[in-house]
Amino acid sequence: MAGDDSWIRAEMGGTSHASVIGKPEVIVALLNRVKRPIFIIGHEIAATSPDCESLTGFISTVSRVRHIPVLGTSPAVKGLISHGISIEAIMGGMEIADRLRDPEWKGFDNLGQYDLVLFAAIPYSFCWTILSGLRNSAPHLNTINLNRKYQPHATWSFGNIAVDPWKKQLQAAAVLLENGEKHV
Amino acid sequence: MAGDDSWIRAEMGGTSHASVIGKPEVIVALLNRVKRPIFIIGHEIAATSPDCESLTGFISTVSRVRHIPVLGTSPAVKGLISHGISIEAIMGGMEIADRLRDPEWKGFDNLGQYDLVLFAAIPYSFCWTILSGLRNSAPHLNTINLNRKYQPHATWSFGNIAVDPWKKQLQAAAVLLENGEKHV
Amino acid sequence: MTVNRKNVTLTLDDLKSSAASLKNLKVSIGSLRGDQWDEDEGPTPMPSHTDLRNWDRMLLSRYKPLYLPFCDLCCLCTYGKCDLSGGKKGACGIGMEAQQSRIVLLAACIGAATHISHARHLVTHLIKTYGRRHLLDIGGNSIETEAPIIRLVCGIKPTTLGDLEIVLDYCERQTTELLAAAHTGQEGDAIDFESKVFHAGTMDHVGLEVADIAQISAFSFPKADPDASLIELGLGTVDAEKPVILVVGHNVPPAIEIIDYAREQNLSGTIEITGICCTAVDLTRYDPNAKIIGPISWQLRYIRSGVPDVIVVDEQCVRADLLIEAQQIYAPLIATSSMNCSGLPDRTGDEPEAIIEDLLSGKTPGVLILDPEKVGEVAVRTAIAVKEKGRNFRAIPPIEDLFELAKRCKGCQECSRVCPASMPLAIAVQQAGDGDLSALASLYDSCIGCGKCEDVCSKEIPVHSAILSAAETQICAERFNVRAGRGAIQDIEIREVGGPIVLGEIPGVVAFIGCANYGNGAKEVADMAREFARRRYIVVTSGCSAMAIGMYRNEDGQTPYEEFHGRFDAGGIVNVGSCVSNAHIAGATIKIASIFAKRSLRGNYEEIADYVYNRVGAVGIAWGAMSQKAAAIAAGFWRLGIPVIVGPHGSKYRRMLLGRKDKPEDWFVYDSRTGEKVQVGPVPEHLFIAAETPEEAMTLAAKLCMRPNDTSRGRSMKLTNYVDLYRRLYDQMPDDLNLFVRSQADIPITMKEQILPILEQKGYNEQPIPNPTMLKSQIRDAKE
Amino acid sequence: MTVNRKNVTLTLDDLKSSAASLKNLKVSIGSLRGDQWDEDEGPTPMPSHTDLRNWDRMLLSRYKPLYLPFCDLCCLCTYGKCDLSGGKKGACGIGMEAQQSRIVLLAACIGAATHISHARHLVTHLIKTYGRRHLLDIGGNSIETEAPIIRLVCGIKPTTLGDLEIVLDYCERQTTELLAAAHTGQEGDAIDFESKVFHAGTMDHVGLEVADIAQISAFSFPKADPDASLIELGLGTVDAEKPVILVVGHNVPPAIEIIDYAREQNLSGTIEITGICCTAVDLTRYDPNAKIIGPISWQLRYIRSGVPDVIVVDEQCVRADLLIEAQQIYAPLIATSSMNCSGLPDRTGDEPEAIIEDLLSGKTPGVLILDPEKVGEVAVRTAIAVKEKGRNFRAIPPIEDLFELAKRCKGCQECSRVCPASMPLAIAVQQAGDGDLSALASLYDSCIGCGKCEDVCSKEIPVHSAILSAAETQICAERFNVRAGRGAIQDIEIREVGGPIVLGEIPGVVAFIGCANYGNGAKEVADMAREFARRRYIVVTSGCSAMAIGMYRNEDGQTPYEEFHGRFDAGGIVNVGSCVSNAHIAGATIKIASIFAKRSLRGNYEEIADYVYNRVGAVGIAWGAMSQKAAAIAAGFWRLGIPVIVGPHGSKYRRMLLGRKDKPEDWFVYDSRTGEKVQVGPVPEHLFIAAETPEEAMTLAAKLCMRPNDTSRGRSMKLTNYVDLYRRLYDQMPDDLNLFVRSQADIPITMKEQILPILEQKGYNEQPIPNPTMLKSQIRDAKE
Repeated sequence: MAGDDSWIRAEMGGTSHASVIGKPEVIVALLNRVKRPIFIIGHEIAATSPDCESLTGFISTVSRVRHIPVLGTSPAVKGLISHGISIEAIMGGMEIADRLRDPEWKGFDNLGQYDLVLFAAIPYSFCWTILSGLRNSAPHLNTINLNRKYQPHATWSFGNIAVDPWKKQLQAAAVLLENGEKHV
Repeated sequence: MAGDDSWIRAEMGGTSHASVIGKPEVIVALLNRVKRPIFIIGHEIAATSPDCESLTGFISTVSRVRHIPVLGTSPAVKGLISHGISIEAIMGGMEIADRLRDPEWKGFDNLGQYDLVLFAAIPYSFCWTILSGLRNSAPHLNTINLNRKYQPHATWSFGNIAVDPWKKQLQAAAVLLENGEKHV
Repeated sequence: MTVNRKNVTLTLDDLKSSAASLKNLKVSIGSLRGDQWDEDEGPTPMPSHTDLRNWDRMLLSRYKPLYLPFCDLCCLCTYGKCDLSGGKKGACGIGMEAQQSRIVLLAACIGAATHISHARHLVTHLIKTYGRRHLLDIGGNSIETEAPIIRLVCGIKPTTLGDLEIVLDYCERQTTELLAAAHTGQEGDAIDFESKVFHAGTMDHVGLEVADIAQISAFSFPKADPDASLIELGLGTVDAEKPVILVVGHNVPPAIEIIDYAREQNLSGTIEITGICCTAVDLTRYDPNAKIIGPISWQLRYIRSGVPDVIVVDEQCVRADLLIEAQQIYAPLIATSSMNCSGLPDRTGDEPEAIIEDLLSGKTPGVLILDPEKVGEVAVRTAIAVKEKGRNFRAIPPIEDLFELAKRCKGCQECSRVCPASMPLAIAVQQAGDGDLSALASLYDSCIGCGKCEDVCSKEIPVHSAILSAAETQICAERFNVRAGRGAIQDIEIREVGGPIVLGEIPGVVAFIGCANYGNGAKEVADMAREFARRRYIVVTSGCSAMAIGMYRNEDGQTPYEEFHGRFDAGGIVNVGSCVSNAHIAGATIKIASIFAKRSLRGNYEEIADYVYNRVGAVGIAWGAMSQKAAAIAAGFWRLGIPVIVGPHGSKYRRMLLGRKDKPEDWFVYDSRTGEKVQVGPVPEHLFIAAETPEEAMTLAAKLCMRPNDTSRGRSMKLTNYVDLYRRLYDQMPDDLNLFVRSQADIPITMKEQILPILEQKGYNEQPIPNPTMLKSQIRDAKE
Repeated sequence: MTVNRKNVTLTLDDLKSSAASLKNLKVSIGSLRGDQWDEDEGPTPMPSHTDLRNWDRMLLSRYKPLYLPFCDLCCLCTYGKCDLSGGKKGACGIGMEAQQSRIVLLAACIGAATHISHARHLVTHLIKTYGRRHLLDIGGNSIETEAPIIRLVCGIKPTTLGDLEIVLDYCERQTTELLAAAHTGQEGDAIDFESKVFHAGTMDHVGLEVADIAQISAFSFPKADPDASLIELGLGTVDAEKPVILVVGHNVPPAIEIIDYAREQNLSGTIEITGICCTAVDLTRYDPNAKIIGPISWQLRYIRSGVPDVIVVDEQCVRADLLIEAQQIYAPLIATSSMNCSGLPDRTGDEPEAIIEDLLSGKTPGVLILDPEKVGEVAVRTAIAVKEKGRNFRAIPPIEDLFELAKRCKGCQECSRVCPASMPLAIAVQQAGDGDLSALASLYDSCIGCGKCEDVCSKEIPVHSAILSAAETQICAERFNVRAGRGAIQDIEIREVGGPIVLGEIPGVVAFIGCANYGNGAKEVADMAREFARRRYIVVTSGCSAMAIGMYRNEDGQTPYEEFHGRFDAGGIVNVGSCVSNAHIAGATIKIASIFAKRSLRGNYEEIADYVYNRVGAVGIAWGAMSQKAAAIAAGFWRLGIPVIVGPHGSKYRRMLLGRKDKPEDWFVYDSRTGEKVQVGPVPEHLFIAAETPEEAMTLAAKLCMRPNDTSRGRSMKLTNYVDLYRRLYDQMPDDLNLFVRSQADIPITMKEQILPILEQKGYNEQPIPNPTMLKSQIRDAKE
């Protein structure tokens, strides 16, 4: 399978496609470039799967060391709290998408619109459409898909890859960030 | 520009795409695999451009050394005759597509349906739709796009490349075929 | 605009009147304006979309579309395709937002056209059978306002089947015009497209109402009966020893003729008449002994079981490949509708004998018969004959073959990648290859039965059939029930709940409509319905959602239809009927304005929609995956100001209509008593939203039931439910309570301790409760 | 099916008749069946699509669809998207072929809906102005069969504007039903979809006829006048010193009100009223002093020139971004149709004074005015006031800026990659950057004016405007003419050419319809029209193709309208009018059957289509890029058995309808005299085909004019033209002559020497000329 096809067959995007995150340094570089990133975490984070463990670990480390707020789209994020992750807000996926496309919106801390959104654990098609909406109506925003199923509408996305290599990349990125790598 | 996007923006294909012809040996290998290839040449062959010269040279050599019949979709192929190419038939592009998708059709020589079609010099969108039709309704057929604008619906296609590298590949392939390379 | 637009010429050449008296010469064409109805005509009888454009734009300025392009390209004309992403315009100048709403308009037009055509087919058939003057009767004395939507939109009061033709003419005219607006080079503005979508929704609702009141009247379906029979539901209810007929679709006349023929021939007890989708629903409104197999997604599983001996399809929700599936089990297929001719020979004009012979001999795998009566005879006689042959063809591999089949799997994941429900198919198949069928079997509940997994498998593993095989025990045990579709809501019911609803004391009306089948959609719908019924909301349902609700028992083994009453009252689960019965849900909200509040209905759309929007705490939930009909139904609700929540796949509808609760300036209404502008908070917050989870949907639904008109008592009840649900599901307090509290009296007494600190921290907007309206024309001074 | 489907109640309570006589009490509702027409009603008045399904299937079994998927995906419901390639089915069970024809059905429905709505708008407006009883008159005594399509399809004979409403009711009903069939879960068979497409085409033609006969009758357009005025055409004809109004679209009433207001105010000579697209065509049928700027693609170039002072848009073919373009030159925009509200405030109810003030002050860039009369006043007064301000805003860069702009180009090729006409834009821009504007200027002729090149340029080079700037001299010199749309063909013309056409002695009727603008499309259409007129075919044209033909002069400086006569006779170039006037082209073929051959028209579709198909050597050429309307128009022709050729981009219509001349078994007809099956050869060979080049189109057209009924003299004339064209264009003899020669007498005498050897080599099928029919019912014995 090609790494950068829409994971759900036929849910192809348009004429431009997310760049594939090929190595952990990419994430670090992306985070270094921006001022106001935010995590948006969906309900699949509560599943008992190796994917969720890896994501939880990554979010936990990165939100802590980089002070990145975490928004949950559902009560499922409650589980994250036990991993020391503090939840900035809970808001439906469509509602947050609607805020994100508004350049005037000031964010949850009233300090201004976000500039990078890291999506994870949102159902594939639901996330696909949100990313499509943001790509078209929020040019001020970059988006990253952290799941290991390629999302063509994100700015950056993991390709369709197996659990292990993906997990390793997430872990490596977390370590780099924890070590304060500012310039990759 | 990506080499394997549909040349005309937005004329994207489906979930599968033509393999890109990366080196001249590919053409030789493809021709070696089949029994009944045919050229289908469109009216753009009559244009005065470096592209047409290269194509004419290629067709001339290959049709001669491999005894591949040439079908013209328009009177423009008359010009090929002066290059020593004999024209098997003239028939509109849609009409020949309709024949090619019929597994029972016996070809112009009444010896059976063709198994590989090499397209060239047909207007991009017109060729795009013909290739789409054949891909969906003629599973018995492989198709090659010889033009240097990527055709996603072909089985094999040149990518979107510049004149010079493309010309070199065509020439190299012709030489290989002329030298009787059977196995690459 | 007048109702009667036709050439009417009355010529009386010569009446020698000296000694003659001519009394009461009356020529009536259709329902002439005002001839039977003393209500004054409102401003917009039979409106064109521009007549209601201002209303639409008011709603759309509060609920701005959030566009979620489903494809970046436009491929509708041969100048294209054009890529509209990144601010690019098409060759015709259209931009991305307008294009997305244009596609929504197309979908809504297709949906509305489908219901309107369905209504037209029904009315034409019923007039042929019962005559144009057959009276409409959908509830005897219990219902005076028998067609609230038609009265509201068209400004006429239909009394006979024939009257409905005029209504349909209007709908068809409007649908044609709306469709035309989607042509290249017409509308270019996204919001104007959305307004047209709303109009298509209104047309759809009129079509729904026509269809259902026509069939209720003619076929004597339950007439607004809260205690309609309980109907058997599920594959396990079928006696496969008898000849079995399967009817699939939405347009019930052929199925009814099957019942009638069987009755005439005294065969009723000896054959099984079973149905899938809305034809099943409507059939059981006619004959409670017919059985419902299940929703739309039960087609492959039931047919492949080999149980049906004959398959009769009419229109809508019929799989396009049923002829192929039917051939797999050698069941003759009878197509009965011009909507779906399936390439079959038209045998309408032939003798039943000849048709049956050809079907039995296999000379033709199916036939097209456009005469419902003939379908009745052919279907019954063919089923009996097929059964007599005694052969049983299954298309599901026996469980002992599964192991070998599954071992072929190399884990390419293509089945998972095409699965609309994103099921982990490849893993389950591979486990089956290792001898463990439990994973396969467990997928049955989430499977929507589309069969795409099979087409894509390069190893030719019949994945869907494998699931069916693994889950066979469960399938055979499907024995549930559902209350037969009752039809409309009685006037007396409206009178009784009107006050409590409008004042907010019944916390809301939650309607579960459309298909539920998506992932775990059916179970989720059943759970949600139960939750709201237990909370004493009025739960209304129809179609496949009504079936889904019936398929899950409580701890005591009761289905929700056994657990809850069927009255339109707090704590009821009210199955109105099939998809076209959704008209009664919209109709009930309109009747609250009319019967309870005594507002004039006639051609008075804006005022009534304004009333419903500001006072009737209703919300729709369409949880499953949806076709174009659902888009049209939803649009009809939006325009009435009723919010609709859809499941996560509903994000594919290409845009949401979302309010911004963080913008106080968006939430003003007029107080109709004073003309003052009053800030009332984000009630209801959204008009159309896809929820990711049932938890989100439930808390949203509770919240979206709030309205500016709620009394403090009502608001505190609604807040109680909202907070209670939120706390239970989210394990914390909602963060927007301050927006819904207008005074201390709004705060639920039992929650004061938790809520007061929040309000102290966030503050809230102390506001009187206005007599709310969005319309300047409704301000009392303005009216005087 | 009866025409009058409404509730008609005639109550006469009490007539004391002893001494009274009541004579001739006549109640007529619409055109009641048979009340004015002594022709017997045929088998299919107001047919549903299933009534003509057998005819369709006969055509479709000969001309099998070749599907050319334009997209592999289906995205119409939220179960999807689904990938249908490689034999995969969608979640609903649909396959690729059915899906492609379903999309064609959608397109054809949108197209038909557009024409039918257009007709409805016109008829409603005209009835309001002229009354329901206003008589239809499209040619005085010259035309008895004033509505051949309506008579044929609907089985009624309309005589007043009011009669047309009944026709439209029917069309709207059918369109709604056809659209419904495109809903998920309805039709699943590709050929049945195609049959529904044909029906949509028939509805479209009825709608066209309604629209044009209504406007001809009410506005006194030229009434079947072969010598209608020559109209000025081209940007160079405009006097920019005067206030200039631009009207764009298809629905002429607002434009006519502009003319009328100007006349009333004695301003006719002092303002310029100019139009683009069919509104321009129809406006010049009303007032020959109005000017046609050009086809659809002239919108950007004309507006950017800054010449129009006010822009008035109605419906269809209006760029979606005209409001933005209008703002660039500060020209107020007036939207006038519910089809295209453009997001503008609805000022229909306001005083002209107030509206004009807001437009002039720039308070609003445009307004929506749904009252044509008010549009007339506002447009004229605003234009004068704008002109008085004396400012002139161009949106085209001055030539001296081009160099700097073009230098920005880095050759990324994106402009070339989005250009629908595949023009080498990047190279031309780069040459301009080097100071040479000739390449840019040379692109003007091929440019279809879509502007996509500008959106995609990352360097923000206004590529389209740059072309306009470079080609300014040429644009300013555009001064041509076109004969005003004459409307219908006279009965006497039909009588005179009926025989020669049916016997094949006039070699054919070639109709150039739709947009011509695609690549070199306009020039190619003009060349083809001239070629066929010189060859003494009857050339018919309409709409933008008619304009294109007028834009190319011969060696003597004559436009084709000056070179050729306008009679429906050999060697004429007959401009029937706007897009809706295409009805007269189909109508003419029907009238040949009716007037010349005396076949009964009334509700007699199959017999007449069979007649046209087998005897009337007509072919349509729609050369430009096309919208959904064109799909519907073409479908209407297909069903009548008239082949349509489209340009290369027409391949995007998703499927062709192709015959197989190499399969003799496909080409049998019945001889209606004997009932014998006779092999007649592949005439006409195809029903729908995209040609790659004009050469292919011309030889195809000549060939597709052959019919089984051709006499030997006729066939030899047709062969002469075919062979002659082929030889000239292909430099060789065609290789299929043997298929068209039925006897020695068919061979063109002057070509015997060339043809005989071919026949000797290939052989040919010596056959008598039958009295051809596809219908068993037409066999004489069968009829007796």
